[in-house]
Amino acid sequence: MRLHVDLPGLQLKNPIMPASGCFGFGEEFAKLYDLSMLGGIMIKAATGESRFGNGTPRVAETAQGMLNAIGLQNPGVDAIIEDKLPFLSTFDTEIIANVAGSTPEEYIHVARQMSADPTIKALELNISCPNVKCGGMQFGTDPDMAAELTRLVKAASTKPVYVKLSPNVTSITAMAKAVEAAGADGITMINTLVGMRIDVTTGQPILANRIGGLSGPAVKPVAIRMVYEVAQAVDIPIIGMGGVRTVDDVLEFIYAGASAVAVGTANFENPYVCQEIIEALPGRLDELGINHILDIRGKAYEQTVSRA
Amino acid sequence: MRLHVDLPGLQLKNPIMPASGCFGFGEEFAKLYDLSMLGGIMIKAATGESRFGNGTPRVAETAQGMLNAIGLQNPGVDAIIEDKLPFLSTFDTEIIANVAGSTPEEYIHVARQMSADPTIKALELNISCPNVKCGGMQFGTDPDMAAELTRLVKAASTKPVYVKLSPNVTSITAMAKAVEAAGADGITMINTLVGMRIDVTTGQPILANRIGGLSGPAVKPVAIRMVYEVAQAVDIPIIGMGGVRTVDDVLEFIYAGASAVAVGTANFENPYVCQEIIEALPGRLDELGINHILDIRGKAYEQTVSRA
Amino acid sequence: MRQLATIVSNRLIATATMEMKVEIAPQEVAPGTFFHVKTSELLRRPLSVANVEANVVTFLYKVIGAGTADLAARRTGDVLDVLGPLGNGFPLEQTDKRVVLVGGGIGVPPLYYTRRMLAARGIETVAILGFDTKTSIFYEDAFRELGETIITTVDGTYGEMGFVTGPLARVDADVLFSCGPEPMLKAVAASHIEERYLSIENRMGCGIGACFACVCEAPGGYVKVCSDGPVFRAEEVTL
Amino acid sequence: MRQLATIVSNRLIATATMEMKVEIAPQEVAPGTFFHVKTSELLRRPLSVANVEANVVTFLYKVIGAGTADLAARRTGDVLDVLGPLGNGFPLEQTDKRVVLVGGGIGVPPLYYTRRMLAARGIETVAILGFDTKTSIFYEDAFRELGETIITTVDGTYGEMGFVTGPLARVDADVLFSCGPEPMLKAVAASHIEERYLSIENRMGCGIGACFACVCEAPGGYVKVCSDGPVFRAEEVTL
Ligand SMILES: Cc1cc2nc3c(=O)[nH]c(=O)nc-3n(C[C@H](O)[C@H](O)[C@H](O)COP(=O)(O)OP(=O)(O)OC[C@H]3O[C@@H](n4cnc5c(N)ncnc54)[C@H](O)[C@@H]3O)c2cc1C
Ligand SMILES: Cc1cc2nc3c(=O)[nH]c(=O)nc-3n(C[C@H](O)[C@H](O)[C@H](O)COP(=O)(O)OP(=O)(O)OC[C@H]3O[C@@H](n4cnc5c(N)ncnc54)[C@H](O)[C@@H]3O)c2cc1C
Ligand SMILES: Cc1cc2nc3c(=O)[nH]c(=O)nc-3n(C[C@H](O)[C@H](O)[C@H](O)COP(=O)(O)O)c2cc1C
Ligand SMILES: Cc1cc2nc3c(=O)[nH]c(=O)nc-3n(C[C@H](O)[C@H](O)[C@H](O)COP(=O)(O)O)c2cc1C
Ligand code: FES
Ligand code: FES
Repeated sequence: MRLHVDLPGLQLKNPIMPASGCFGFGEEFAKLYDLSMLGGIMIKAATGESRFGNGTPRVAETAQGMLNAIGLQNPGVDAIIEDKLPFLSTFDTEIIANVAGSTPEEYIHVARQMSADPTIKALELNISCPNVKCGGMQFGTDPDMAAELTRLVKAASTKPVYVKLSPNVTSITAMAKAVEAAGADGITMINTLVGMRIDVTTGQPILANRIGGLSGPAVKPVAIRMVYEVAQAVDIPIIGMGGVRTVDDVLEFIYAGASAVAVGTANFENPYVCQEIIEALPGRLDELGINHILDIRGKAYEQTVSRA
Repeated sequence: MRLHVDLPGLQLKNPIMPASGCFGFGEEFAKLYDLSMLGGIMIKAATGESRFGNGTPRVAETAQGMLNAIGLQNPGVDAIIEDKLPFLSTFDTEIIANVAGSTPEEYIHVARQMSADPTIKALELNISCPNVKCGGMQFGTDPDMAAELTRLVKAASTKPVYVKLSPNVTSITAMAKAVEAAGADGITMINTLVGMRIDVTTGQPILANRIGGLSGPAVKPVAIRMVYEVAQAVDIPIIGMGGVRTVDDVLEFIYAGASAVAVGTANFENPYVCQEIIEALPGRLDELGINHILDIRGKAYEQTVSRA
Repeated sequence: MRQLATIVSNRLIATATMEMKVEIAPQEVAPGTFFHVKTSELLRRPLSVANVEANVVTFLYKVIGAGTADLAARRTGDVLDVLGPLGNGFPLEQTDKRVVLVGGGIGVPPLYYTRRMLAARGIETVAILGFDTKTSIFYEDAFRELGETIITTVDGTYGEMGFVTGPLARVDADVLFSCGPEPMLKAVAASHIEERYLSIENRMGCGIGACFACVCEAPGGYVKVCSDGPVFRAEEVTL
Repeated sequence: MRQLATIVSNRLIATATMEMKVEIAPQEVAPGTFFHVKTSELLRRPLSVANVEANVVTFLYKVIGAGTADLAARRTGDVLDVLGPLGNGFPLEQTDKRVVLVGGGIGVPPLYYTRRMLAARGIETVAILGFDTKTSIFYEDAFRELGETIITTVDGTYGEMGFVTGPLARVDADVLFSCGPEPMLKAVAASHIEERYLSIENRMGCGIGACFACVCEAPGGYVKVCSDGPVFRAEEVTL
């Protein structure tokens, strides 16, 4: 019970879940370990219709990070509900649907369909994907547009809505406050930082899409800082992510103010990483003298320690 | 001559210079190699009066990056002019003064003093330092404030003014266009990304200042993307920086649209890094069939290659 | 699926080309599959299975960037984190057919193990191996032991001068197995051989089918190189 | 100043404590100075000189995080990128004075080389070395060979139970050289010994005085640990 976390719509047996887009719909990882051990699963983004996504190369490596420009490839919301959710429903874990689109209407459609499925416990509103021409990022960098979209999706959804914030903004707290005021039940953060790599032998960007989203350990300090700021600015819970690969990374996010943590890129380096973190958590809490994992939530700002 | 780069106020024998704050006033590095080999030197930020800066720890390591919160420690503009510039004037390289402050008046004062010294060939207007309570960042994240400060400093300076942009903004091109319209002669970018690390044994941020600026290889993809965007949005030259440690990193920045490159954090990993890059450049240009280094400037966006 | 493999040997066998042998747990490893190998870098590196003898897997790899440079620095006794075998390899049920193997550069490795497995089934094969230059050639004798082997070099410093497509035009076979750079694959995909199987390379994220990094256009939509491939019938992919 | 040093040996000598010997180019290395050592991580790691014999420098280091863990994995024959010697060490011109050396935990290393150099000048010293527990103790015999050596352990598993300040109160000396954790340095800085020199630790960037990461408050303003120190007179710094 020391790992149990209760969030709107989500009864997490532990605060660890794979991040959207880094775990597909769970099928591949289910061959490696029992998905029922996960706190939850954030499934890959769904759009109204199926999408092929961007050209390849779609990934490029950077120093302790990676750029991706998958471009929301997915079979479309109906196919996901029909083909993917039945399999996911066989596991004892909370499934969170990642909702994307190019227009408010598409977002609303996906949210309505997804939230109607009993397997889905909450929605994650993806207003921050940097890799698609229309939609995504624009909603994610303007507080008013983000709030409006949140309102529309909240109205369409029968399940709690978590809004996923983009770090590519001047004021992350302004974004967070805007979506909170618009009715968001929670915040997930951060999505990827927009970046580029150029191949010096061709002089051209490595990604076919030219720009892509930076993730992995490289971005963790930015993610921690943003969670730390947002946790002090809003009253809704935060699911933190960005560069998590170890149990101590998880604790860092919770100290910063997150109530749960998602793991993205690290699943590529080590497909067993979520399992390993979950197994390592109790021992690490013992070592640090922490009883319940949420006992330390926000302690990085709540408790001020005198310094030399 | 294939490395020579002409910029407003600066005749660079090569496009490599140490970045501000990572090279002090050159004294320590002068013991290691002849500073006359450098294209230029961007000296540490100067404020009106001497400043002690933040408490320690002032640095924290991250995955292929580091956070710093030095807090503009410096002896003040008058002491720099008296004690540091005479030594720097003995080298055959272009000295660029980094101008900081808490108020417009302080910026103007520093700019006036610095630009009056014959050793200084250009100013770098530091509107983007995330580690000081007053000034710095605010000027660097609001286009109108940045433009206004640029105008004031331009009016006070007898030398060209380069404005150093903060990456912590929603639209880097809006910032760049604003300072260009206000009369900036060039842009230097990027300063550090705001980040944080938390010590899980104490639950507190490692830096005494809590937040700090992220630099090093981890941020390079963000820097490259921003240079690529800004180079297409403005007509003034860009000195690019952020994570440069190899000769190929330099070429990446120039392909993205920079005319010269500064090296910061890498000087800590390898204090000879600028010398080594400068020595390696001609051979690498030969290998890649590049005649003059600026032949490739902006080629990442100018030349569009067809892709599968 | 993930395991710690002990390095048995790791040596230079041609220009910038290394042969690494690692000991893995006893298991089936099909020709044409690959392992996703952890290096000093963040993402894993896909490397084809070049051979399997008892529990020892051979990788033949070219030193390209940071990941393969890190591998090249490993020594006997070091332990390597590998994920695999992954993907689907070459079909071996060609019992009464004549098979030609066409490899280019660092696409040659998977064809060696494939040829050995075909030979074990009594299937006769011709191999056409293309390299840049003489010093890049590796495993020539090993291939020759298994049957007719034609070597081409782009600069003519050894074997036939030119590309693999030259000798391929003269070969009479029913089935083609190929691995190599994309231009070569495009050329052999258009060859006269009836049944053509190609092993495709693409930048990967997960290596197991979850991230959609490695997709390749296909007539019906797309395929994932890591989990649907890396070996495809030529008709299944749009190169 | 930067050089590639070949590792001569690297072995565990106490709980999580390693002794590494590296061969450097012939040069003067003063006691109390340090090297800034490149590891797998971005920033270098400062390590004190624990000994010098001919061209071989000894480091004694505790495995704390990723940087020291990487060092611990290096083997004989590997090459280490080191920058140094850096900083200013302990003053050795104490000819007619009695010197007490006070070290705590991983602050003990620089005192060994310092004691050897003092002994070489015929200066008699007393050493007080504090450790957490018996299994953390290292270099006890080496210290005893050079004179009176008092060991304390916090848990009393060896030597005197408690902190170094216990025995220090009983010692009669003119000069104190100390290195160890900050609380210990604060305590010894307040001791009765007249001339007190402290070696200070702080997180570093450049290690050569250029970045202002390592500053320490001082009565006149500040000092830089890396280039003004790491050894200071107690009056020169505000702990
Ligand atoms: C299924 C498969 C099997 C392969 N088998 C072999 C083999 O047996 N021998 C061999 O030498 N090479 C093989 N390759 C290519 C090998 O994976 C790359 O050469 C290697 O990843 C380069 O890594 P690096 O760090 O040295 O280079 P870098 O260029 O620094 O790598 C940067 C990134 O690009 C990726 N990348 C670079 N080149 C390729 C490439 N050609 N294919 C896929 N990703 C690439 C890397 O994996 C990494 O993520 C195979 C590739 C695939 C997809
Ligand atoms: C002048 C000087 C001499 C030193 N001599 C020794 C020695 O002889 N033996 C020894 O075991 N240790 C010594 N230390 C401490 C040693 O530098 C740290 O233990 C080491 O840097 C930890 O690195 P890490 O990667 O294992 O730990 P991490 O905690 O992962 O390191 C993260 C960052 O914090 C820095 N850091 C962590 N602890 C310290 C510390 N105590 N002092 C300074 N920076 C720190 C690291 O350098 C790195 O930048 C010395 C420190 C200084 C300043
Ligand atoms: C290959 C890849 C695909 C992704 N796809 C999605 C997606 O479909 N929807 C989404 O909201 N985020 C997506 N993300 C972002 C991640 O969910 C996560 O926010 C980000 O990668 C930061 O976490 P990490 O550093 O642990 O990867 C994707 C990330 C990667 C690397
Ligand atoms: C320790 C440190 C101190 C810095 N001080 C300054 C400064 O005084 N003024 C300034 O404009 N930038 C300062 N910077 C930012 C650098 O000049 C540079 O913009 C940034 O570090 C990105 O480059 P890099 O990744 O090569 O370090 C500092 C950076 C570091 C790491
Ligand atoms: S590499 Fe992830 S789907 Fe193929
Ligand atoms: S570490 Fe840079 S000044 Fe001391």
